Amino acid sequence: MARYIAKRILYMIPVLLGVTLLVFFIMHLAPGNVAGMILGENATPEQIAALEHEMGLDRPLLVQYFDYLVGLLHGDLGTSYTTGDSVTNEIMARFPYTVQLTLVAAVVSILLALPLGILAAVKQNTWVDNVSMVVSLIGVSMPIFWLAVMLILLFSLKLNLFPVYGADSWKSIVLPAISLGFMNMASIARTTRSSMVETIRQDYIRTAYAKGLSRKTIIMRHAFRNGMLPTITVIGLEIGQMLGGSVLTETVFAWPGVGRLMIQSVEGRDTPMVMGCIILMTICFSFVNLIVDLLYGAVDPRVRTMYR
Amino acid sequence: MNSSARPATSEELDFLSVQKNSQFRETFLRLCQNKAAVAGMIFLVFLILLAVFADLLFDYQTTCVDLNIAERLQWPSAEHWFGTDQFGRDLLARVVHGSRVSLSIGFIAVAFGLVVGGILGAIAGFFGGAVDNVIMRLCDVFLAVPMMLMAIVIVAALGASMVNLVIALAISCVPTFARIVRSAVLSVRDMEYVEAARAIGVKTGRTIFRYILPNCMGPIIVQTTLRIAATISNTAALSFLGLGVKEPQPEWGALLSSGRDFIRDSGYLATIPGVCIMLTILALNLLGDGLRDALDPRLK
Amino acid sequence: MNLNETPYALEIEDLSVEFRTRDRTVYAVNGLDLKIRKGETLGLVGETGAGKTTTGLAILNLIQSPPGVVTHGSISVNGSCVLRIAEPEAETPEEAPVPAENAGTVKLQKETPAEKEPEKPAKAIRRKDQKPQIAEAMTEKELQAMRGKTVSMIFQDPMTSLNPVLKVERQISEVIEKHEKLSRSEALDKARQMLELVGIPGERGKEYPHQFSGGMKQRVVIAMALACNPDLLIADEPTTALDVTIQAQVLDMMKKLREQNGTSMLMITHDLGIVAEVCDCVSVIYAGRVVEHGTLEDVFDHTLHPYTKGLFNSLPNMKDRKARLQPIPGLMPDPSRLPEGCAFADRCRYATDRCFHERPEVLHRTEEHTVACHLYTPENIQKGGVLDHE
Amino acid sequence: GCGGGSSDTSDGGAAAEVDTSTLTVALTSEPDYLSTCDHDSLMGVQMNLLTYNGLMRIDMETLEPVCDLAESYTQDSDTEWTFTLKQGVKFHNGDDFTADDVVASIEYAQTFPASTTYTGAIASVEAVDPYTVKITTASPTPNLLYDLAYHYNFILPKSLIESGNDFSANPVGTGPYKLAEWNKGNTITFEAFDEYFDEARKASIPTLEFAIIPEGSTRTMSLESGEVDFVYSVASSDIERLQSTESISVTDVVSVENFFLYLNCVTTDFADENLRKAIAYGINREDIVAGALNGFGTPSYSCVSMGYAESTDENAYTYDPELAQQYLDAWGGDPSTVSLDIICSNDTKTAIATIIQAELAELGITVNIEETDDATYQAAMRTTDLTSAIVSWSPANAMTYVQRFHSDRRNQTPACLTDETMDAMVEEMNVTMDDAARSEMITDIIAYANEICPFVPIYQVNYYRAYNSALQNVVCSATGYVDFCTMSWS
Amino acid sequence: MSEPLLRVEHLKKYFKSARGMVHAVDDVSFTLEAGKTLGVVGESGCGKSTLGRTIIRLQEPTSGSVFFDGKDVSKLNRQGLWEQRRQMQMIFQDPFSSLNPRMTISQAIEEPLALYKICPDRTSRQKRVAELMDTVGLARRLYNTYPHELDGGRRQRIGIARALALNPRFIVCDEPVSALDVSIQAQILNLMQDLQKEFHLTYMFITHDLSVVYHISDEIMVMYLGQVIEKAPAEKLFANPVHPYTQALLSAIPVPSLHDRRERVLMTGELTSPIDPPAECRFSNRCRFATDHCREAEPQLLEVEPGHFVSCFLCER
Ligand SMILES: Nc1ncnc2c1ncn2[C@@H]1O[C@H](COP(=O)(O)OP(=O)(O)OP(=O)(O)O)[C@@H](O)[C@H]1O
Ligand SMILES: Nc1ncnc2c1ncn2[C@@H]1O[C@H](COP(=O)(O)OP(=O)(O)OP(=O)(O)O)[C@@H](O)[C@H]1O
Ligand SMILES: [Mg+2]
Ligand SMILES: [Mg+2]
Repeated sequence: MARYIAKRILYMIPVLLGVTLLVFFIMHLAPGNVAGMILGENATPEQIAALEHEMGLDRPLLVQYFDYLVGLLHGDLGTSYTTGDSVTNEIMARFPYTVQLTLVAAVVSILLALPLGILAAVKQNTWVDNVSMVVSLIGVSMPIFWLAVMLILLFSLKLNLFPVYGADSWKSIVLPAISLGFMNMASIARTTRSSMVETIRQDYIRTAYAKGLSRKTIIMRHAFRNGMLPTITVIGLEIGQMLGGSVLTETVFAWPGVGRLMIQSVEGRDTPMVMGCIILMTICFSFVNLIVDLLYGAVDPRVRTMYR
Repeated sequence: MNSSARPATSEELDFLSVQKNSQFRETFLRLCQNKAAVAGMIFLVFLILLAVFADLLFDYQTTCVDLNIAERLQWPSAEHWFGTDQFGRDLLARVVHGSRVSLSIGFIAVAFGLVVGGILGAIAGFFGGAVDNVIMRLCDVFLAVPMMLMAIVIVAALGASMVNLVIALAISCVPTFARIVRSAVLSVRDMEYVEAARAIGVKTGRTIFRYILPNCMGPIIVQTTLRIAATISNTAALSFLGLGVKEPQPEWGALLSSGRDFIRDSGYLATIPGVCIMLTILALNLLGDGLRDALDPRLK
Repeated sequence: MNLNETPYALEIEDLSVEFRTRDRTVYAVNGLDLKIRKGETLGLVGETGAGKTTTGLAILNLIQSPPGVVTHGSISVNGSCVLRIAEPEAETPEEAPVPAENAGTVKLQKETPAEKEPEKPAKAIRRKDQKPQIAEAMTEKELQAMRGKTVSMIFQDPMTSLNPVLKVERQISEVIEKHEKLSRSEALDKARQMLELVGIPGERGKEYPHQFSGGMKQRVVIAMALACNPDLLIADEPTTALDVTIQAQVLDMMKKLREQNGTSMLMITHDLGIVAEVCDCVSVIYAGRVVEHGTLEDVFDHTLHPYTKGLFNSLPNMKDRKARLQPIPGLMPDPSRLPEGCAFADRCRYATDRCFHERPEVLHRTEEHTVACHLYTPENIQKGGVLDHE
Repeated sequence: GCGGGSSDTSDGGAAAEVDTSTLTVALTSEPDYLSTCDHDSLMGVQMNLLTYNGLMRIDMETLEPVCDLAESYTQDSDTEWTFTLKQGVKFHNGDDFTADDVVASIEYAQTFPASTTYTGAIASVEAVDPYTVKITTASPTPNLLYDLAYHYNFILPKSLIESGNDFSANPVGTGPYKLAEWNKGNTITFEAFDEYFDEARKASIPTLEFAIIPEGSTRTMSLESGEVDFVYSVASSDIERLQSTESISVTDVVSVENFFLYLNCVTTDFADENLRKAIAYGINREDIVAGALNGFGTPSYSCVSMGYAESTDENAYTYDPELAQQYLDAWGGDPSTVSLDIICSNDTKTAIATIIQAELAELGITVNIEETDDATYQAAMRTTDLTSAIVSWSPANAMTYVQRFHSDRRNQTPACLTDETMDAMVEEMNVTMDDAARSEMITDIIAYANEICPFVPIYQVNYYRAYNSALQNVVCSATGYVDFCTMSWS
Repeated sequence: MSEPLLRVEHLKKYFKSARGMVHAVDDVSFTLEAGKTLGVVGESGCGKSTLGRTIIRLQEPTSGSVFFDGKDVSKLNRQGLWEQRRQMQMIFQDPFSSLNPRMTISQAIEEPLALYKICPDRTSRQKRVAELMDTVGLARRLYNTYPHELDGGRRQRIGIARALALNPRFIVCDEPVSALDVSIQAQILNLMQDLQKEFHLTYMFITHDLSVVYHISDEIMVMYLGQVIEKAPAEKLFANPVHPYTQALLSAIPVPSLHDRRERVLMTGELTSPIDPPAECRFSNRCRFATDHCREAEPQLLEVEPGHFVSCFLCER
């Protein structure tokens, strides 16, 4: 297992390299003059050229990229164009918030989605099934930010239960987590339902019935773990979605996370910062996927033995 | 076999007139039994008709572009069913024309993603080996970045415009489709009829297009509908971040996000496009689910 | 009801099962009668789709519902009734002719003159309702107590009947734990013993199904089915998925175990060779109905029904390689559009007009050997020689 | 904690009791730097005003320079100035403020290329004695006092400059507030500086917290819920409702920041004055204000904002389609061949351009809207490739403003209009040290500018600051700043 | 003896797998006369299908050669192979997966006709399809139906018609009847025998049903873990199986009769893994007679009596 984990982590390296390359070149596709933007409108062309030289922007792109990579290997993500601060510091200041938000959203959505999905599957074609699937369909189709604004209107302004913005108390995280997690909850619930429905039809479930086990035992012992397999994969993907969706949620709720930093940096054409955010998110996502794979192995012995 | 080569009489070829009862038709009939899916389908057809005939209903220039500051921010009324926006334009007209923009963004981006991703996935799945490895590792790179972030970066780099938006969304669709098509191809590739095709001398291209792809359509169609839904919702999200289509093009996401400024006093401005997006995504999801069930041979 | 007084481990009478899907109704079992004496093995032979598995599942009341509905009949195991359903229209089924609108689901008339009626006559509760009436049925609790303990079942495909994520020993032990009121660890011990019994080293119980080969999986399934010494074992084509050599091993083992425990068995198969090897009696089933039943000798050497005969003729002759096979022409009828008369009529060389319109009744050659065919009359059945033997 | 403890206020709204020890301000975006010389952004300056002082400061109401760290000043010649410094002033780190700090700070500022406009005129700074500084300019510089009030020239402690302090992370100055905590991306907290030298301007609210809330509707809602006491920038769609909310006050300041349509007068048809004027007369600015700004802006007809003492509307344009047509005819070209591609770098600009598009359509001129981000926009402004853009500008004084009309600005905006008469007028003004005479000259320049129409003015921004009604002494300047020192809770 | 229709020499097919080389077919040689049927039996996974596929080059052999009518098929280039396919066809095991669900019966049968331009125009192609359908006993009304509407027997007939369309001389039949019920199985077996007579076909008939293979084959080849362990004319093999594995295999057939029962030779254990097998007799770990010698070297396929080949140390001695 340890070898497998090591292999997976090693495998992340080329992927990350690919991501850096991709993002670096996409970002440099963009028109616009970074030095000019930093210096403001009063700067003279000479000043701009000087700054460009100082920042190394006048060198070939590949050279810049390799410099960046070398820095990256030393844990140095460069210097932000807009704040002049170390990108690593800036991102790390915000990273815990994003982790917190995504984790809470993920945990909440999973805790809600699993029972919902299982219930719907077990009570297939009853009103329970219909209601829970309607709820999750609505969840899937509701634009995140619309939900966010609605949540604020209802819970903060009308009911005064939760703060509108910020990241100070446990209360602050409730609304962002709901708005971020709802959509994902919905799709996790849907996957759970369909995989449970599928599992329930399997031969070994029939075998279990033939053994005289009670329905509850069968669902919990036999169907649940098998039904979880596709769900685990989907949860991994959904966490990726949440990392992406955090851009929106963090903007609406003024949550000081990486997503918001990223969109801010995109607007400010702060390439090192954008790269940093993307790399960090990618690493997170890759780790989530690693954990998902490990979990998958924990649940499914077939996978486990494959990597022994 | 032993009959000599005399021309066939019409009677002999009578059997030709027996109607084909294709699987598509059957699937369709089965789909029609699913009320939710039919509802979704009807809604989508309605939308597509709206999008196609939008010009007949509302003149684009006068209703969607020209300003009428005097009538700004009017609540829905008999005259303006959906009210008017901050420039006094009829929201209904903009929503109708917006359906064209939104749907075409969704459809074009997904179509592009489907074609490119489909070809890549089919190649990877069919040939396997090094080709497969290269394509899949590339997909890994794209998939390692959360889709939304990738779209943001691409739009930000290329500049916000409808074309770039479509490009960004299409690119972020490609790896997903490549993977799905690949796994579908893999599941079909080793079927005996593919081997049988080789045995009777069918060439590679024809094998892929006539034997493999048609039989992978199930998951692909389902994924396509769901993907269109996701794309429409991502467009809306990008519009919200200011990376969407340009004014005065009435894309739904843009309508929704520009309406959000007025959500407190003129709630309809955000709610109506929001509901439109929701209904469309809902319809696509219902249709997708219905298709999944209808295509599932076990439920026959 | 008095338990264990009946000589039968299993009695099925006039069982009808339908699968009602949206676009059609499949009449899977149509008035099927079966009896297995205690300690005996009955072979249930028939083509694909004849309703063999459905019958097996019905005994455990495990037919997937929807779409499956048991519309008629009664099933009792060891004399205790699993299920009894009365058909509302039929006032007195003994005499009532087949109602016209019911032609599709034709119910066989009851003819079991030799056997005593069970204590509770079926007509006791009979309504003029439209729906089949459940006259008597086990509660879910009783069913659970019965499944795995009194009756256990081995399913067709060993590859899919084991849960891939649970250890093999756990899968065996849970049935023991459930029925024998043992603790978890005791049950696990017993499970390992069961594995040894079917020829798998006990310590391999810690492994998962995918680490086992097909034959071993089937043995695990058998161990599971036999773990609680059931009175009745339903084996649904237990060896179809296996190679001949492995099949021989498994059958051999099953025979041994059955003999040790005195278990009655319903052996579902389509292989007459297996029947010849394992069973005491055979029932040949066609389109959901038993067309011929008898001891091995009855059926193999005094074949009565043209279908049974056809089955034998279809098999390659091991004595004469060059002999041409004589297949039964045609196909089994579509189970959703069963003909009015004998379901076999259109494939039958001997079919007369009557065969197409009237459902044949069950006739006895001996007390045990029965056949449902219009070729026979009470007279000629004893004489035999109706089918031309080559 | 922060958020004004609002999560405990159960019955909602700003009406609930407020925590008078704290003032929570919602900002749209985070300042990039808290240091003086690294930026030239409104938010950054606003923060600088809290922690630093210059020798002079701009009075927020009159927009005139007044003494701040300087006790007094004398102008010894056209190029020589002597400043007497206040005594007993302390930096946040405990250092005493002396002339050496002034010298060090100004020389420090001069090392930043971006500060040239404000420090370039200063030829030398000398400490005559600990509380006297002598500044010599290279040429007569009537703007010097304004320059000294500009954030680049704010005074930092010499010791920290020499030790290479990061003034962004550790902004030590003499200001009324000192930085308590900067929670990146989230909040910036300041605490009142007890030893502040100016009793009259000493902060009355102990803690000042800035929360970064990018979404307009979220800002408004947090004010309504009472979590925030002051919203720096109110989304225009919310102004009306906030104005009618009892517990919330909204100040409305017509700023000197004006938005105009910058036209390429070098390589396009807009080199022709008549065509520019046709456009200037063809735009209904009332509509723009109503449509794009929800009515919260002030139409602007003169090339320099109204609001400076020198402002004038002489020769200013109006909305007059007929006149516009006349100018178009005078230009003589075919309007359908004119294509006006407007670069818009944010949503408001896009909305403005949308309306311009609709209105110029009546003159037969096609408008294309090009939405870009800031970097692209800035890059475009440095070339002659663009046709036009919506640009805003808000100099602290009219003189700085009119200097913009001089052709030496061509190296920054090469496509702008150059005019010899204008150049001469500006050059003359630049060396006129007499205040009254200079004012008059500025007015003349504005009138002349309106005549040659270097660009098309559109509107002046109204700054809307919304806050809890319990806040008193809210002073908001036309240049965009808010004086947080004078604010107090009632 | 004249040149046989098919001569296979030292044919090997290995697959790479995660745990090593799968020796699916390991050094197989045999010949097959025209018009005859060679039955191939063996346990699941012993390489029967792989052998069949490799012979008609649906899979590239790892080494060895296949001479068809004197021509080395394994050396043909693409075009040559394509031409060769007219001569060599295959019928597949699973009638449910060997037909493209998206093609009607006629399309499936027409496909090879069109590809090899056998019939000049559409009408003649349609006629030929109808003829083929007649030949294999498919009603013409099924012309435009899809495979999923049909039962297994009919589908298998389509597969046969498709293989016949090119008028091949040699057909590899990979378990064509094992998915079918006995009554249908008999129909198909009869059909195949009739066709063989009518068109002078040569079959390689793969199955694991010994009674079927006995019925249809002239010669039977028993495979074990990729190797041929015994090959003999059908009667000879059944009358006198030499290899212990063959003996066990034959005794394991359940006989559908109450009278002539055989003595069971029960085998223990199961097929071992074909991955990198050691150089020993591959059956040795299950063999009742295995000696140390068996575990040290691989036996060779030897002709113990005319036409009867066995690979076992027992008869070498
Ligand atoms: N869940 C179901 N839904 C619909 N029809 C069903 C279902 N289960 C069985 N049937 C139908 O009932 C009939 C009898 O099926 P059953 O499985 O009992 O046959 P069988 O004799 O066991 O066949 P096999 O030899 O293939 O196992 C078939 O026609 C089958 O299609
Ligand atoms: N494409 C392949 N890649 C890897 N291994 C393969 C491949 N095809 C077959 N094998 C392996 O080769 C061996 C022989 O397989 P083959 O299918 O020829 O056996 P078979 O005798 O036809 O079995 P069955 O009776 O089950 O059809 C098996 O171990 C199988 O796993
Ligand atoms: Mg069955
Ligand atoms: Mg095979």
